[in-house]
Amino acid sequence: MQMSIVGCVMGAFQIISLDGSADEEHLPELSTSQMLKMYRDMVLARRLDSWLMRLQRMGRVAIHAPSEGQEAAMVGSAHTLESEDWVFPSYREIPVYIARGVPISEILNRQFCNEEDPLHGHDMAVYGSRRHKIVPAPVPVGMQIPTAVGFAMAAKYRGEKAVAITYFGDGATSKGDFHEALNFAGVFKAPVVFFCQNNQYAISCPFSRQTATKTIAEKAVAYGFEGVWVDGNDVLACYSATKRAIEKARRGEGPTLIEAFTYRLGPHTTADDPSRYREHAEVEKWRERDPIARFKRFLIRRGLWSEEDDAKLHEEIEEDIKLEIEKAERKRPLKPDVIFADVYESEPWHLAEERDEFSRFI
Amino acid sequence: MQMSIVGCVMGAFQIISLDGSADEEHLPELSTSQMLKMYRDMVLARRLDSWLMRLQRMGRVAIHAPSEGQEAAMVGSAHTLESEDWVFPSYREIPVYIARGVPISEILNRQFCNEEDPLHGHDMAVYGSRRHKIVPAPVPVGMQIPTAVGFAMAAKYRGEKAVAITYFGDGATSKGDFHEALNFAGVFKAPVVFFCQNNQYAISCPFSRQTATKTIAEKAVAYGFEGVWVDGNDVLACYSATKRAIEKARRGEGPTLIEAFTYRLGPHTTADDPSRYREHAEVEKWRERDPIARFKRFLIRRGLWSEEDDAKLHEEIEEDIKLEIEKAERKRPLKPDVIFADVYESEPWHLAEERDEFSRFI
Amino acid sequence: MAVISLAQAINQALREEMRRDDRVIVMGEDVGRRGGVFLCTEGLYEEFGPDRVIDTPLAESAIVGVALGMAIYGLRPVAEIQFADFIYGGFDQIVSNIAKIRYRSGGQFSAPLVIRAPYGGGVKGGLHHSQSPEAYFIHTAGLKVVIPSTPYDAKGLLISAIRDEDPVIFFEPKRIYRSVKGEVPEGDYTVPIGVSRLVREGSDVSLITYGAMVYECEAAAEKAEKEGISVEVLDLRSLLPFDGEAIIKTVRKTGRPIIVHEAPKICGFGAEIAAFIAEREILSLQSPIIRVAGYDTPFPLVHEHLYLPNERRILDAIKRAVSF
Amino acid sequence: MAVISLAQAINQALREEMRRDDRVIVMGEDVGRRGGVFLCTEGLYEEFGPDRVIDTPLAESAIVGVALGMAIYGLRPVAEIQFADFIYGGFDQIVSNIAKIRYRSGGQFSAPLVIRAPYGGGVKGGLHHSQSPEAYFIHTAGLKVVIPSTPYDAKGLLISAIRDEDPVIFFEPKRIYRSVKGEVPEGDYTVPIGVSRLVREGSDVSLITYGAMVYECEAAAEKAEKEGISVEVLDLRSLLPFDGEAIIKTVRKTGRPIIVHEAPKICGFGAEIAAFIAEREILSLQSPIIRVAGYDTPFPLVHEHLYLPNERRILDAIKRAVSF
Ligand SMILES: Cc1ncc(C[n+]2csc(CCOP(=O)(O)OP(=O)(O)O)c2C)c(N)n1
Ligand SMILES: Cc1ncc(C[n+]2csc(CCOP(=O)(O)OP(=O)(O)O)c2C)c(N)n1
Ligand SMILES: [Mg+2]
Ligand SMILES: [Mg+2]
Repeated sequence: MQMSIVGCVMGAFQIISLDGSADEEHLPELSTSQMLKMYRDMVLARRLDSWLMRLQRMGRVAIHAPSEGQEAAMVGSAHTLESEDWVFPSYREIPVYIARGVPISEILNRQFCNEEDPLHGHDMAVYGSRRHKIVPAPVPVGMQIPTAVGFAMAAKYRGEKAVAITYFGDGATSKGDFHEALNFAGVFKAPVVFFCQNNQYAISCPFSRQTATKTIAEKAVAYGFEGVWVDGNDVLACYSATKRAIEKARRGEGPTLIEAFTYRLGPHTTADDPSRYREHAEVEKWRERDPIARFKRFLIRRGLWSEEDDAKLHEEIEEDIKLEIEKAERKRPLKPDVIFADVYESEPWHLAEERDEFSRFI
Repeated sequence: MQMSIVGCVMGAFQIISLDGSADEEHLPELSTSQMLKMYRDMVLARRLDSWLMRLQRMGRVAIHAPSEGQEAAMVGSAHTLESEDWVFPSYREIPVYIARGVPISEILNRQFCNEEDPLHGHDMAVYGSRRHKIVPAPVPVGMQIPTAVGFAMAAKYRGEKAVAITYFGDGATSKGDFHEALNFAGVFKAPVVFFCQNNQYAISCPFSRQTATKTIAEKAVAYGFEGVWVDGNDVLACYSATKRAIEKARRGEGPTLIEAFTYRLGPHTTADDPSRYREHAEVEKWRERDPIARFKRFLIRRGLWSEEDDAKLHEEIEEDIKLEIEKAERKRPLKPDVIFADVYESEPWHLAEERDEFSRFI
Repeated sequence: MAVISLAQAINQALREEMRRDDRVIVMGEDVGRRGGVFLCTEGLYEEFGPDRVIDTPLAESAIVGVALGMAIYGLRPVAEIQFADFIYGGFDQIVSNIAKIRYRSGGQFSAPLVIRAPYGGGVKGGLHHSQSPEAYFIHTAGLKVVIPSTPYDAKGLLISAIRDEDPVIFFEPKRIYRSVKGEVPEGDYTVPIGVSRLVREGSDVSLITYGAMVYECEAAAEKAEKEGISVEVLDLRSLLPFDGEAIIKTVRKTGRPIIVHEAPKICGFGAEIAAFIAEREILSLQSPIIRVAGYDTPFPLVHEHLYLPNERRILDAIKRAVSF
Repeated sequence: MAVISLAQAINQALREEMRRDDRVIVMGEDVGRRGGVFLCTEGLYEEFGPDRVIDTPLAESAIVGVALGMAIYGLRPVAEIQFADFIYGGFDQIVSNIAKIRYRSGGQFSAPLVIRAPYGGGVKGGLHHSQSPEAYFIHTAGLKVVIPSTPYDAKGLLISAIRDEDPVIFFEPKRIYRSVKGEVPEGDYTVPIGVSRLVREGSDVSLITYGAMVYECEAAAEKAEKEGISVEVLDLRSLLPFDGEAIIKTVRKTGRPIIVHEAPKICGFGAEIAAFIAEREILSLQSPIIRVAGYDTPFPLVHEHLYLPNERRILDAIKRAVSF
C-alpha cells in the first residue's frame, strides 16, 4: 500500500472511485455483512443528522453540529475498532457513535437533554459513554488530543492491548495542544491513532488559511512517525488506512496521523450560515463526491445491494428514528438541581449550602 | 548550497572543519575585519560568561544562564542582522547582545541590578533594549516566538524591510507556542527567522527524549516552509545559513527555521548540577568541538590571526571586563519603590495607595 | 441619534477607529468574511481588506501572542477571542507576557492592545460558551478589564480601550448583544476606563454589578421599589481598575451593599468588592455584604436561567439586607 | 520520629504511595534522573524506573492533559509543574478539561490526579519563579487546592491528594522547602483536605493564612504578644474547599480577622475570605477585615523581601486592628 507520506504529497489513498469501481488489489478483507453494516451506519447517521437539523430549526433540540458528507471518514475508521479500544471524539462524531454501537435512543436522550441524558444536561453537542468507551469531547478545539495520548500511554504501561483513537478537524491542527500531544506520542510511542477529518473549513476559515502545508498528513514528519493521506469520502480507504494504523499501534509500533480529506456539506453548526463564506458551486461539486452515494454504487456494482434494498433501508431507518424521537421527547426533563451534580465525588459544604439556597428559588 | 531539508536529514551544513580547514566554495563574503570582529565577540562573550559564573558563585550577581559552547551559533547568526532588524531572544543570548553592539557595561548593570539596570531589576537572567532593538525574553520557554511573528507581520503590513529573528532552544520546540507561531508565520509569510539552538539538553532532558525526530530542522515541513540544519559550532556556517534566511525574509519570501546543532558545555544555569544527568566524557567530547578554538584555527591557518594576537586580545578583554564589573558594582542599587514602576503607563489609584502604604515600611 | 444594538455599537467603534487610525487592525477566528460569529466585525473586511481584518488560524495563544508582537511594533491590534471560554488557550501569553511586558522591560516596551471576547450565559451555550472569566484577569496586575452593559458605553469604552497604552481585556455580554438597544452618537467620543455609571439612585440598598446583570438588577430594583425599598444600582463598567470612590459613596449612602455577577462566587470579582468594602467602610454597614453570583459549579446547559442570578434571587437578597 | 524537611516529606509521600499503589506514577520536566529541580522526586527514578517516573518533553499543556488521560484510564498520575509560574501553559487543560471532566461527562469519568508545583517568593526568582497563582484555581469549580506549610502536613496532605477522587492542585511553598523541618512519621497517614490547623491560640486578633506566610504570622504574633496583644494564627492548608467553620470560629472569638498571603491583593484568596466573613459574621467584627498581601504588581526580582508580606507589615495590621 502506498499510503505513507514523508515530506511530500503523492495523492490521497483511494479504493473506490467516484463511479463505484474499485481498486481490487487494495480492497480490505471485509465480509458482505460487514460492508452492509457500514453502509447502514452511514445511512442511519445521515438520516439522524438531517432529523437533528430539522429538530433544531423547530426549536425542539439545542444546537447541532452536522456530519453530512463526512460519514465515510467516521464510519470507515470506527469500524476498525475492537471492543477494548477507546474513542476520544470531537463534537461532530455522531457517525462514530453509531458505528460503535451506540443506540440512537441514547444520542437522542442527549440531544433532548431529558432525564436519561447520559451527560446530565451539562454540555451541548457532545456525547460520551463509559460503556461504549467513548470519552466526551471538551468543546475547546483540540483539547481531547493530549487526553487520548495519556490514555494510550497508560494502556501501554499496563501492558494492555487497547488502542486510543482521537478525532479532530483541520482547524484543531493549528492548536498548541495538537502539537504537544503528537510530540508526546512520538517520544513515548503511544498506541494512539490521530484521525484528522480535514473537511476544509474551520467555521469560515478555509484550509488554505489554516496552514501553509498542502496536507495535514505531512505534519507527522515533525513528530517522527507516519502520516497517511486518505480520501475521506471513500469508506473503504478510510477503513483500510485506519485498520493498518490501529494494528500497528496494537503491535507496539507507535502512533499514526491519518488525514481523511473530506468536505462538510452542511453548515458548521445549526447556528452557522455558510453562504457568508463559500460558494454554492463548491458545495455542489462536493455533493458529487458524496460518500454514501459512492459506496452505494460500489455495493450495487458488486451485486451486494439494490435500489429496492436501499429504499427499504431508508424507510426502516426513518421509522426507527421517528419512533425514537417521540420516545425521547416524551421523557421527563432533567430536574433543576442536576446543575449541582457531578462537580466533585462528594459534595463539599459550600456546594451543599448553595444547593440549599438554590432550592428556595425553584 | 545544500542547506535545505525537506523531510529527511542529509547532515548539518558545515563550512569550517574541526581542524580549521574550510569548504572554500561555501565561504561567505566577509572581510577580514568582519571575521575578526566575530572572533572578538565570541571571545568577549566567553570571558564575560566565565566572569558571570564566578560572580554568581561569589554571591555578587544573581542567577546566570551560561552560553559557553554556543558562541558560534549566536555570534554567527547575529552578525547577519541589519540595524533595522529586531531580536527576540531567550535567556541565554548574551553573545547575541554583544554581537548586536550592546556594551558589556549595560549587561553588567543588568546582572548587578544597579540603578542603571535597563529592566529596573524586574526580572532575572534576561536582557532587552529598545535602542538595540532587542525585546527582553519572557522566562517561560518559547513564549517569545509568537511575539516575533506578530512583530514581523506588522513590519510587513507597514511595508518596512525589517526582519525579526527569534532565538530559542530545543526544549522550546515542544511547546504549543512554537507550533502556533510557526504555523502563523507560514500562513502569513511573515519575515521572520526562527533560530533554534539545539544544545541537546533542556535542563536534564536529552534531545532524544524531547522529540522523536532526528532534527529540529525537519519540523519546518509541518509549516510549509524551509528548515535548515547547520553545524552550530561553526560560526561561518551559522552566519551563511542565517544570512540566507534573513535575505529571503527581507525579499518577502517568508520564514525559515534554522537549527544550529550545538552543545551546552556548562550547566543549565548556575543553579544546575549537570553531573546528575550527563557523563563527563560526553562534555569532553564536545569540548573538542569548541567553536572558538575552531574559528581560531581557521583564522590562524589563513594567516589572519596569531597566538600572540590571541593572547593580547584575551588580556585586553579581561582588563575591560574587570573594569566594567568594578564600575557596575559600585553603582547605587535600585530604590525600593522601583517595584511599583512600569506596571501601567499611568498609575491607577489602587497602586498609588499601595505604594503609599509600602513607603511606611522601608 | 441612531438607536443601535450593543453588537452594532462595537462594530461602529471598530469601524470608526480603524478609519481614524491605520495602526488599528482586527484579528481573530472568523472575523473577516464571516464578520465574526456574532457579526461584531461585519463589513470591516469589505471596507479595510484582509491586511487589517485578519482571519487567523484556530490558535488562541498565537492570536494574542502575535497581537503582542504587533503592539510592540507600534500597531494597535484588537484581537477577538470567539468566546471568552476559549481565552484560556491564550492565558499564558496574556498573563505571563502581555500583562508583564511593560514591567519586564523596565518600561521600554508596552502592549497597547485590546482582547475582545463575548462572555456570559443566557444563550443556551452550555459549559464552554457561557463562562464569565473576568476574575482571572482582574487578579493579574498589568491588565485592565472592562465590561460594558449599554451600546453607548460599549462604543465609548472600546474606543478608550483601543487608545489605552496598556492591554485591555474587553468582555462583551453576548446575551444582550442584540436585545439591548440604545442611542449611540456617530463619531468620536470616549467613556473613560475606571469610572462607573450610576444606573439608578436609591437610599436603602446598593446593587453593585456589571454586564448583563445590570438589567436583572434594574428589574429587581423596580420590584423592590414597589414594596417600598429604595434601591441604587451601580454599573461598574471597569473592573480593573474599578471605581472605588463610587463604591464607597453608595455604601455610605445605603449601608447595604449587594454585589451581583454571573461568574461563580468563590474568588469571583464580588469577593474583591466585598473585601474592599469590609476593609474601608465597616462602620457604614447596616447589613452583611451579600453576593448574588453564579453557583460554584461549571456552567450548565440545562436550567441556566436558574443558575444565573435573576430578579428573584436579587430581590431575595435585597429583602434579606433590609430586614437584617 | 525522623525530623525532615518539607521537600523530603514530599519525597517520602511520593515514594511510599508509589510503593503501596502501582497506579501512582510521577511525571514532569526533570523529575527523573535529575530528581526535580528542587529534588522533590530524588531517588524515585532509581527505585521505580522510567515507566513510573516519567521525564517529559517541555510542554506544560501536554503534561497535565496527558495526566488526565492516564487518570481516565485508571492511573493516579502526579504531574509536576516545575514552577507554579509555568502552570499557565496548562491552564486551558486544567480549567476547561480536568476541572470539568466529571461534570461534562455526567459523572461517567473523573480526574483523580494531582498537579504539584513549587510556588511563592523569597528565593530571588524574579518575575517568573516566584508567583502565587492559587486564586485562579480556587475560582475554578471542580478543582481542589491545597497548600501545606509543615513537613507533617505536606506528607499527609499529598497522600490525601493522591487518593482523592478529584483533581488536586498542590502548591508547595518553595521558600521553606529546606528551611522548615519537622517530625514526620514514616509510613501511612493522611491529613484530610478541607480542614485547617490552629497554629496558635489567641483572643484579640486572628491571622488567617497559609503557606510560607504561616511563619511570618507566627513571628508577628510573638512580637504582638510582647506588646500585650493576643494573636491567634490559623493555617488554612486547604483553600478549596476551605475550612469555613474554623474561620467563623476564630472570627467569633477575636472579632478582628487579618488575612495574610503572598499573592497580589486584588481578587486574591484573601478577598474570598474577607467576603465570606463579611457575609456571615458582620456582627462579630470589632475591626475592619484587613488584608496583608503581595502588592498588585508583577513579582519583582529586586527588593522582594519588601514586596512580600513580612513581620513588620503584619504587626502593623495587628495594631491597626486592635486600635480601631
Ligand atoms: C479553542 C477553541 N476556539 C474556538 C472555538 C470555536 N469553534 C468551534 S468549532 C471551530 C472550528 C473547528 O474547525 P475544525 O477543527 O476544522 O473542525 P470542524 O468544525 O470543521 O469539524 C471553532 C473556531 C472552539 N470551540 N474552541
Ligand atoms: C514554560 C516553561 N517551563 C519550564 C521552564 C523551566 N525551564 C527553564 S529553561 C528549561 C529548559 C529549556 O530548554 P531549551 O529550550 O532546550 O533551552 P536551553 O536552556 O537548552 O537553552 C526549563 C525546563 C520554563 N522556563 N518555562
Ligand atoms: Mg474543519
Ligand atoms: Mg536546550
